Amino acid sequence: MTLPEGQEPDATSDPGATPEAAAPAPEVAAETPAKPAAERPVRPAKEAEPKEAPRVAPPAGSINETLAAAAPGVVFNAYMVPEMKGECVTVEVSRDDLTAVMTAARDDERLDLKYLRCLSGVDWQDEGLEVVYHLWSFTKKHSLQVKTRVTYDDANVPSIATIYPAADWHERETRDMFGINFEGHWNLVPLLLPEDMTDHFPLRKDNPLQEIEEWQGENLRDGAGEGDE
Amino acid sequence: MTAQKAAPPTLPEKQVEGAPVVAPQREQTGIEREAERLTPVPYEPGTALYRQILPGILQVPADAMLALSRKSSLWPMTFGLACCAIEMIATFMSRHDLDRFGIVPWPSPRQSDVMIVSGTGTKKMAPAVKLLYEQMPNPKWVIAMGACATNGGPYTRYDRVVQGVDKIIPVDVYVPGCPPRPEALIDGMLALQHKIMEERNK
Amino acid sequence: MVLERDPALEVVDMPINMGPQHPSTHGVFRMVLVVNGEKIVDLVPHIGYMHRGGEKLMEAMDFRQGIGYCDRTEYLAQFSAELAYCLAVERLMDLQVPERAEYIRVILTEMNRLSSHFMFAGAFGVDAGVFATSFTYAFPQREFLQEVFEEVSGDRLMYAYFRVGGLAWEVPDNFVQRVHEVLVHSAQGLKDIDDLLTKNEIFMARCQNIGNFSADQAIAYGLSGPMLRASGVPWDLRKDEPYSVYDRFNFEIPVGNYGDVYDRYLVRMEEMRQSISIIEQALEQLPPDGPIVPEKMPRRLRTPPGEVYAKVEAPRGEWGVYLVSKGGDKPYRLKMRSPSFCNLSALRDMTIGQYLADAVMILGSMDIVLCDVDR
Amino acid sequence: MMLLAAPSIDMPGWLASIIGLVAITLVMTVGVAYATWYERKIIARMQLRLGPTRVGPFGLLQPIADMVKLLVKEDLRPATADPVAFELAVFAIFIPAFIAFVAVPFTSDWLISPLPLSLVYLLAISGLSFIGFLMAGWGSDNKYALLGGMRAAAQLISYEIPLILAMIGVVMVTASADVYQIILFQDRIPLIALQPLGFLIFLTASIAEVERPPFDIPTGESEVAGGVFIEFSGIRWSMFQLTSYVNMYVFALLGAFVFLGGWEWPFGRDIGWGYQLLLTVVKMSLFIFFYLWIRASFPRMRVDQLMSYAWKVLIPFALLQIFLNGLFIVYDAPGVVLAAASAAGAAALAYLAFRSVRRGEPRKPLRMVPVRATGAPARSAT
Repeated sequence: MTLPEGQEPDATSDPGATPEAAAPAPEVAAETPAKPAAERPVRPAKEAEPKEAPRVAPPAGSINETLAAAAPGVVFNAYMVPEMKGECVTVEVSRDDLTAVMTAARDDERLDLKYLRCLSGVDWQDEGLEVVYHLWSFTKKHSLQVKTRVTYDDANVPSIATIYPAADWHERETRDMFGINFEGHWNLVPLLLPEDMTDHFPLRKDNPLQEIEEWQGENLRDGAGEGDE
Repeated sequence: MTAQKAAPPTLPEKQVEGAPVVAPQREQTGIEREAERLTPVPYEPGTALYRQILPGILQVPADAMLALSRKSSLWPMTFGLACCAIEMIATFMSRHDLDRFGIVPWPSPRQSDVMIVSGTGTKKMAPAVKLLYEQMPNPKWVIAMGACATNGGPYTRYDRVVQGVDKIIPVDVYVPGCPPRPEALIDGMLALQHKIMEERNK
Repeated sequence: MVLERDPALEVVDMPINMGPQHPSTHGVFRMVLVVNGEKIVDLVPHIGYMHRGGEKLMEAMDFRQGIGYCDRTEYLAQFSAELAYCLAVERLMDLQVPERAEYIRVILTEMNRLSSHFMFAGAFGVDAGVFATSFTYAFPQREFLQEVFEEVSGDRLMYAYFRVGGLAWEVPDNFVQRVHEVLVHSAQGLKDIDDLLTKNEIFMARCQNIGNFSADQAIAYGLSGPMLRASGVPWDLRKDEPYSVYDRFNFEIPVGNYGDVYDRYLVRMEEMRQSISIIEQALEQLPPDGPIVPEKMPRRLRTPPGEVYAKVEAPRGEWGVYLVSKGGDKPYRLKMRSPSFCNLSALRDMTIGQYLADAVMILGSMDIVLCDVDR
Repeated sequence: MMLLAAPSIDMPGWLASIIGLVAITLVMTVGVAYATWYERKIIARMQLRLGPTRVGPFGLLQPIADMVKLLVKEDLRPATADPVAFELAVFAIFIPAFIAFVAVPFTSDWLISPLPLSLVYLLAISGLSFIGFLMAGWGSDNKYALLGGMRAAAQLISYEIPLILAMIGVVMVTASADVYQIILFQDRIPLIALQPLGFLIFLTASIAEVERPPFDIPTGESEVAGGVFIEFSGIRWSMFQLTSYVNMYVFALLGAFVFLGGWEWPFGRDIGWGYQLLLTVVKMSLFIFFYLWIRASFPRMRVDQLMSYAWKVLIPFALLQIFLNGLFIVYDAPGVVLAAASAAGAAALAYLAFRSVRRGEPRKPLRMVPVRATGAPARSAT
């Protein structure tokens, strides 16, 4: 509605079409990238899709071996997901070992993972709640992904905000959104939600989206908005 | 790119102030506590002093003059909520320059005439929006800028979002768009000026 | 006689609530400052006034619809947010983006960095107390840039132009010429803002030696982008973990020495010059024609199960997308690691001990986007 | 209209003064309203905008519209405010600003009341307004207002001192504390030539006294969101605004009279009151334009920098000016010597002024880390 003169939103190419057909055909107005195209989808059929991400063991000499040396006595399960393009080794630890792993990751010279990149909560429904930590080392240029999983009923994870100050707000946010209690956090009041709301976890899968109300404006007068203009 | 106009909402019929407060049996959940904070602000137009003291014959020119000056000097509050705030700032800046119409932003609600709700109203923000609206002196107007302020827009299905700012405060002009272009906001301002002139004798 | 201290004359610390509606909180950020006179004793940030659940809504939408929420979340650097999201989905689907699309993505992202930093310069000048002049100098340049974005994508602010696998449609015919024109304007606007602010003595006095943050602190707090570089860490994802075609350009990364507010300002100004240089190189190398979507583009976007963390160097820092998919056409969980959120979490430690007016400057130097903080 | 002090009209002096003050109040109200228009237009041009254009031709009716709207706006008082302080604050600022005009000689004939110490009177009256700021800041029961009021009091009192010291230098040279006599003194050469250092100090301190940027920390929008005015609405707030502009007029007039020669220089006294008034207005407008120019282009100073600037830079230099003037008087040196010495001092001030704001050694420039292209050669596509 508001395009300047001489500018049409017409696509000269369409993501679904083959390039030779698309290049000189400006009449195709591409509203969606998924237009019906001559080509068949290369993706296999739905039932053939795997349910689980394929996991492979990390190659020898990966960071998980360093971690095992740096944090002795910690049992963890290391794997890689091929989609991560080999850049990130994932380590699954139990929550009891989390503090030890994080301390080792930060303080050990061989790991030197000083930078907490991201902290996410994931709601795996039947399989409980998961916290994912992305760590990065500026000096060694390697990364590590640490996961820990808890159940709904016992959603307690030790806080790492004293180890990584960056985790402070991330943990508060994750507590807001998923109800994961980070034990030992100094100030675990709701961050994104109102401060007295501690019993509502919007990003859990069992929290539905709200319905769209038909009539906007509770005290709108009859016939308003239908007048002149 | 037209701005729809809505009449000022009428007063809600039932008054909640007089009702006896029943002590809750159990502890309220956060959602329930929040719902109490989300009661709408009623529309209460003030009565000007000159209407009571001026003789009737003089009220017509007085109305006209006052409406002319009010519409010529609409001062919005600088109140950027979300993405629409960028377009609102763009409207005040060089290329579009709302100052041409005498519209200059002021930092405090006490000196403002118009509240441009430029963005999504969330339930955490709603009490603040209501407070700011109540802090503005009469006569005051509200422009709901953008889809989010009008009905929640793309975020309407998330349960932390108020589905339209008119759920909590009375809105005079709705400016559609996500976000509205600066031209649309100027059009909304002109629609508000039109409305002020039309309702000058109310 | 015993001298008694009158309790009414005790000096007490005064809490001041700043926000959510305050001209210098850049949106609906709220901070409760405890001041002793003009000195800040404590600061408690409150965010979440703009928490509107983009992550939750994106779980209910398919991959293509999510792009719009990326725009609306990071509304000053929309192309960066879109790029991170598209990179994540592309890596899950193992798509190879055509070369021309990559170059156009780089050009638009860098132009978006220009427009975002122009916004920063304008807002920062106003925080410093210039009566909107920095804004009015910066906004015409933003308008020029937005015109190009609009010609390309059809909208002034919410572009939704990057798609998984490539671009939504071909750029206009005169795209290269238009970008060249706009770059001339941007260079001029950069000079204007330099003249207005950079060497202004009062501005320097206001900015220098406040909000200092050392490199170790910056890393510990997870800062990224210009905040991290101003603290002396030469870290730029475009250099260190190149994505798209960023490994094909020569440019320089400005790194600050002091980690104060003025360094952050200078780093951003210098980044804009580097962005102009990158855009010019990209325009030179841009293939004149070619596909903008992969040849084997599936009709429906369905990903295999898996997880991926994609990141780009957005104007405010590392914009990351942690995408978990269980298969199908919707993300199972999508976490946006927004740079503003992590940068803002360091506000308290930066501010304590400074003056009240400095808190405004420090907050302005973070260049936060509130929708990005609250998501 | 204001030929009231002329001896040809026979009426008691107090009546003439009252009538003159009322007339000046009315004229200044309109004048101030148009100062806002002037400000909006000038700043808009500096900001690549147009300013008001729609309300009347060239937006000329804009100030009228603003005034009428503000007059009928609801006048709110916060429930927790101190009623006495809140209600009376505006008068404590408003009245001193206007009674300053008693001693302002607009032309050689237009003077409400000839005071032998009118310069002292003007400075004393203009120093009263901080009481109003304190009352407003305290009475509003708002922390921003309180901060703004405290800042205003500290700033006004601090900058009063260099302002008065600069004026003492003028009084030493002209041997009179009457503005009228000071204007008469400048029939050959304006005092800005003899006292450039004093002029600079006056200019800086007057910006601080009228709380214009870069010294607008009591009302700084980005910090205290309007400062003392934050809780005021409607007519009360418009009176505050009016007063701040009237203060600007007063100091602009003072500067025009004391340093730029008023209506005397360069054409002498005999050009008629019309031209004299024109000359006064032009010189005053130069000052006002300068204030607006500064406003559009300078950031705000911080409160400690503001204070240290007054106490560590301006006051010593003002004392230096007084010292130079004393030498000039004692040794009866020619005016050129005084002018040269003062100019050297002014240059030193101009250099030191900003440098003193910023402490520390020169900064190292940014470190640039080059990134070289390592990727595939370009144009490998297709």
